[in-house]
Amino acid sequence: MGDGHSKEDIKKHVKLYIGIFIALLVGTVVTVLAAYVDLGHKMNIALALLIASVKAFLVAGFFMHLTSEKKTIYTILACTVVFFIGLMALTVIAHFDVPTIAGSGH
Amino acid sequence: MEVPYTSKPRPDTGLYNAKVGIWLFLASEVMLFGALFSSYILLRVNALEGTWPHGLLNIPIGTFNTAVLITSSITVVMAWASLKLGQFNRFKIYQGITILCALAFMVIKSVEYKDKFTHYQVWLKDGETIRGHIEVPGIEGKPWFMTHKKLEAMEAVDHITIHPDPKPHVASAGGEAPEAHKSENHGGAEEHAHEPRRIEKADIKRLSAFVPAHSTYFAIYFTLTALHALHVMGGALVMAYLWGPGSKMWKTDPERFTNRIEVSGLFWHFVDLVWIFLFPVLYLL
Amino acid sequence: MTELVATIKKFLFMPVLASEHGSDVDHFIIYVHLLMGVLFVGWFSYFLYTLFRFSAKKNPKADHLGVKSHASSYLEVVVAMVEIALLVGFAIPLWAKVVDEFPKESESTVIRITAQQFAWNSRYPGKDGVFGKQDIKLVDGSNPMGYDPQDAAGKDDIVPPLNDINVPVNKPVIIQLTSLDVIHSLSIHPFRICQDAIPGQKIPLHFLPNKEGRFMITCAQLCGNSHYFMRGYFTVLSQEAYDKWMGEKSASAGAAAGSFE
Amino acid sequence: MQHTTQTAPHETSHAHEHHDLGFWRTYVFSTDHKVIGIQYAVTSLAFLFFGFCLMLMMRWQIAYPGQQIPVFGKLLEAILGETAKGGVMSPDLYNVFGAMHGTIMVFLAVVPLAFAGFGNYVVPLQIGAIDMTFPRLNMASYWTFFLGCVIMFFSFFIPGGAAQAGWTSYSPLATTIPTDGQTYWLIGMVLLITSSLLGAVNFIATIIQLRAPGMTWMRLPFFVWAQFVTAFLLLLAFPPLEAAGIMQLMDRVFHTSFFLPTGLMVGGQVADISGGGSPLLWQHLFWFLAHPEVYVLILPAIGIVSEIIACNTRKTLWGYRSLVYSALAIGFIAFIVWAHHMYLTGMGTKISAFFQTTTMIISIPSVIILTCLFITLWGGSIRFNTPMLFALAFLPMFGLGGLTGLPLGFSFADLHLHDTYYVIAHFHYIVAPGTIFALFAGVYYWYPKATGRMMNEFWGKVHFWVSFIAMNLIFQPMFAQGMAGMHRRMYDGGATYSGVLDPETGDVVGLPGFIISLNKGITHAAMLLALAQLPFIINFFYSMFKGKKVDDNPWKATTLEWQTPTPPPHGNFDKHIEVYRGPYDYSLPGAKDDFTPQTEPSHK
Ligand code: HEA
Ligand code: HEA
Ligand code: CUA
Ligand SMILES: [Cu+2]
Repeated sequence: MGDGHSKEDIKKHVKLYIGIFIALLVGTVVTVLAAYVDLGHKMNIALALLIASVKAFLVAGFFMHLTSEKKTIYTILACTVVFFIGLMALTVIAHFDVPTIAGSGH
Repeated sequence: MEVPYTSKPRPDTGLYNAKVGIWLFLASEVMLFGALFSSYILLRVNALEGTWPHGLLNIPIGTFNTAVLITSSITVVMAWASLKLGQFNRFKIYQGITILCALAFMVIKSVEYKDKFTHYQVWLKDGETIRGHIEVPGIEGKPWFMTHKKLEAMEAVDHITIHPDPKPHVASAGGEAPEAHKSENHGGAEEHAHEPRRIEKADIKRLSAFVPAHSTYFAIYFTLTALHALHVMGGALVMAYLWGPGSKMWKTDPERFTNRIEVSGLFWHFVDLVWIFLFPVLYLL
Repeated sequence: MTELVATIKKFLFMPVLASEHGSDVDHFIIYVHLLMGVLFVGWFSYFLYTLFRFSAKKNPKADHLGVKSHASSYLEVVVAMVEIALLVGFAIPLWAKVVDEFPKESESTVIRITAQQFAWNSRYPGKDGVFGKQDIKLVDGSNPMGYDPQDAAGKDDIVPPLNDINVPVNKPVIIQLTSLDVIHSLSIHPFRICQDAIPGQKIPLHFLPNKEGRFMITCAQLCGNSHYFMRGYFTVLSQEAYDKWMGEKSASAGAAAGSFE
Repeated sequence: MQHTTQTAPHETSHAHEHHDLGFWRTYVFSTDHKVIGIQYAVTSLAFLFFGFCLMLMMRWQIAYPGQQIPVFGKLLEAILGETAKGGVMSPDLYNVFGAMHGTIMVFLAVVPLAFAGFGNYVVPLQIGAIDMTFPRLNMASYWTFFLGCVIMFFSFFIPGGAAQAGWTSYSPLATTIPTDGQTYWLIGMVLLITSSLLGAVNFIATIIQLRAPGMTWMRLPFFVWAQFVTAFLLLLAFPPLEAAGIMQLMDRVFHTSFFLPTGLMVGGQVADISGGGSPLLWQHLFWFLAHPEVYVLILPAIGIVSEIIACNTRKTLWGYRSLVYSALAIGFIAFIVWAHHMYLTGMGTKISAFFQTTTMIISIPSVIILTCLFITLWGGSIRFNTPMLFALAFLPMFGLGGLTGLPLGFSFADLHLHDTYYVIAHFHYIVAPGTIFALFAGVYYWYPKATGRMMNEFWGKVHFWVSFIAMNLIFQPMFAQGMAGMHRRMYDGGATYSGVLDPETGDVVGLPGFIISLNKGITHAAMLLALAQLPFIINFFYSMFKGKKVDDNPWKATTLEWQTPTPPPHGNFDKHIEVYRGPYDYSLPGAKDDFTPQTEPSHK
């Protein structure tokens, strides 16, 4: 398997990179604009995070070549992501799951 | 004796050493920033009502800085691509731009920081809070890092003057309006928001600049952005080295040099990636 | 079985038992220890036997592979099953009972306990059964818990001296636990309860004291240089004795509730 | 070896190179993994000893509260002044020593010895590599660690002394103590963490990239696997603590409130802070590291023990694959059990059910590992030399410590056992007669490789037997103390909570006197343990010069580290290394010796 790094490939990539650059700039402007539109507090947050995730995907996927990396790297990153989500989710869930006296609203 | 696979990839893994190294390092960085993001979430859901400030950062500047970082991100891949194509001079230009972008980012960030250090919030004993620039008698210009404790210690001073801020415009802030505008007992305050106000020292409960101690929001803002800025500086130093003295390696071992540029680029993209999340989370939400 | 458990408890020096769920705790601990004991004794005898049987002297030539059967896998499965049984059958439901199934407040002795370096404050709601209002804004050096001195419900609240908490026997107790400064932990072994007292959080816990007596409160979380000295007493009285004590305290209520030593 | 390509000229060339480097580059600022390994090992052994000394003084105070510490009391007063007035430990000093005993033992002694020390020395040799992938990073890792050690050590002598909020450094206590010890602790930790991260990156990259030809994953010695998993634990679990450390540092230095709630009182006054923080956040981030950390303490030890057991039973490890998968499983699950340290912080049913379940699940791979090692003994031809004695003792000791983790793993049982001496006994059984014994075993086992000389067997056995007895005399009674409800971190060893007479009824309230009196016996056993270390320390230094000289493979072992000259030169191997078989081909039927090195081709 060629790892897509021959001169021809690189020239093709360069075009892609420029496309992504523009997409990222647009994404930035859209996030900012979206913040000035009132969609409801929760929706605003969701939208901003969605755009950020798309941008992150573009950077990681193409600038960092993650769409075509080796298995070793995928394995390492998959573990990392799982543990990161575990840390975040469990901490937050633990924060909300606390003993309460039923009915008395403490 | 040379360690093998510094420039050519190892056949069975398909990777050269530094690439494994940098991805491992980035994995740990994900956990580092991940933990801080988790803390952000927890502090935010934990915040008592009305204590999580909104719209206190300068959005246009933040947007511009985002654009600067994104630009540096494209130039950094272009620098690598140029080397792959054997165009050393174009590499020099792209890499140079990247470093300039990093500098620009730092300069803008410092200006933003400076702004915050001279911007104040005053909590009055009657529950009202006001934000703005303050004047303290006997101090020239905008005071830096003034705190309630310091003010108490200044015996000659019995009052301060505050120039309140206009209302912030970010929509997501709508959910919890800043308290200054909520308190009913100062009905007229909104219209006269811009007029300077005299505040007696005895009425002040707490006073803080927009510094980490101001609130958990600013605490996490400064921690995250300062840590990020350290990464920017570190990355810029490495790239400057590879641009200058380090680039000699191009003549002796071009493949290894290209790898170094790729690896430093991966780090730089990660720094960019962190900012992509920091910007909306801190500035907009 | 109960007799066996009682003997084991003596052997293990477990403290007296004075609460209802406490006997579940003890039984549970002992069952787990029985499992551990069986595993330990089994493996340890095997271990000693192999050391003796397969020493280089007795067995000069080793067998490359050794054991060929996979019988040990069954053992591992059994251990796992027993653990699952303990978990699903006992640990989780029993814990749920402790943290979820609170008795009715009206039928319980409700106490607010606030830890501070290095003492235990307590507060009873008084005759009306309602605690005074608390407001974080009122907190200051002279009113560390932020009770509203104006609030009528708070006027009859009872604040006994530090480190001296009394409850009637056989009536559920609900404690609302918090701390003023650092993290402490309210541990009363005869009741088999232990709960961290965390500043900024009010955590409820409940139990049913079923034995009269005077028991010791231990602070179970390092809280500073006098942590070792942060003892208090938790006394379970007969209903009459408790009412009498309560009466004495109520008489001086109004004065005590607003101010703190 | 008939098959290898001879590279003798090469040999001489790097021997030459070696000379050019001069003293400093060869022994101090060296990038050679073996030198760095030894630097780590020696530094951490010194701290192991230091951590033990702190504990000996604490044990005195526990057994004889308020009495002058014999011999060292006056010295302590001379060095530390007020906090050790009259040679008696003050409560503050007790807390300092306690916090620093935990910190030093975990972060400055066992991890650097087990992971960085043995790992650096042995892993590249065992996989047939000439060095680590990033030798200069390796050096940076050691010197960052060293700086961290210096700061930790120095903090004892600043006004107010070192950190005193326990090794767990719970906020708000850690944040609000007015002396600077905690700040030093945090800075020290940030350095230590950075060092571990650099080390972890290096280990993983080395194991992935630099295995010799033929060294497939399933031919790696189990020790290498153990180190591989350990490195991942360090890599991914440490950063959250680094983040937490930075936040606590912010709280202390810039007066933020990450871990401080609204309305907090400090010294009877409302704290002048913004509030809004969460004390539990610190605990989550701390335990997110600290639980994986305990497997960092145990996995390398299991790795060492496995090597020694395979070699000294003269047979292959039973269930090599299960061992590998179990280690991987432990590594994975270790990240999602952390809150079993926080059951009593106010935890609801669902989340506690989750953490109890994962805690039980993670005990299964430990059971599998121990089972495999036990079964390996069957059919062996066991040589009882000193390393083997320590390795064998490790098994039941770890078993005992692990088993007593089970009741703690159930929140319902934890109601009675939390923060008592039962917990202390639980984990010390794992780390002291467990890990430390494994480390001793490793020292005795690899010493001839590093020095070319054996340590004395007789004194080794004396060291073993006395230590073994003393360890059990120390930690066994603690189970009883814990069951009786005696709590840890008590300056007076629990005396305040014991034998108080009820003024009305005359009943005794609190702990029975017998439980308290055990403290004395434990302390005496700890002194015996200290004495037992003398033969070791003397043996260690004496044998360097006077020990029996040995050849390259004194234990007749199969793994690659025994295929090098002794001590291994810079660059490790004097011949081309190619691997043809698994790591433990002992007593192969039909082979001429009872061991067949990994470099031996399989066709006869
Ligand atoms: C290396 C260190 C290490 C290891 C490996 C473990 C392993 C385990 N630990 Fe431990 N633990 C600590 C170090 C360690 N722990 C420390 C330092 C603390 C205290 C921290 C502090 O508060 O300061 C602690 C505290 C601690 C607690 C919190 C207690 C409390 O504060 O209230 C809990 C609760 O769940 C727990 C559980 C477990 C469990 C279930 C395991 C399991 O992984 C164990 C699995 C092992 C087995 C099940 C053994 C199986 C063996 C056999 C079947 C064979 C038997 C054969 C013979 C005996 C011959 N530990
Ligand atoms: C890896 C971790 C580790 C290790 C190995 C130990 C080892 C020991 N520990 Fe430690 N301990 C902790 C980690 C550890 N401890 C932690 C985390 C705590 C909790 C702290 C807190 O509350 O915050 C604790 C707390 C703790 C307490 C409770 C204190 C209290 O709560 O007040 C006690 C009480 O007896 C104790 C005792 C001992 C003893 C007797 C040893 C002995 O086993 C020590 C044996 C040591 C040796 C035998 C040294 C041998 C070294 C040499 C001989 C050097 C040779 C040198 C050269 C050759 C160069 N420890
Ligand atoms: Cu309060 Cu310990
Ligand atoms: Cu744990």
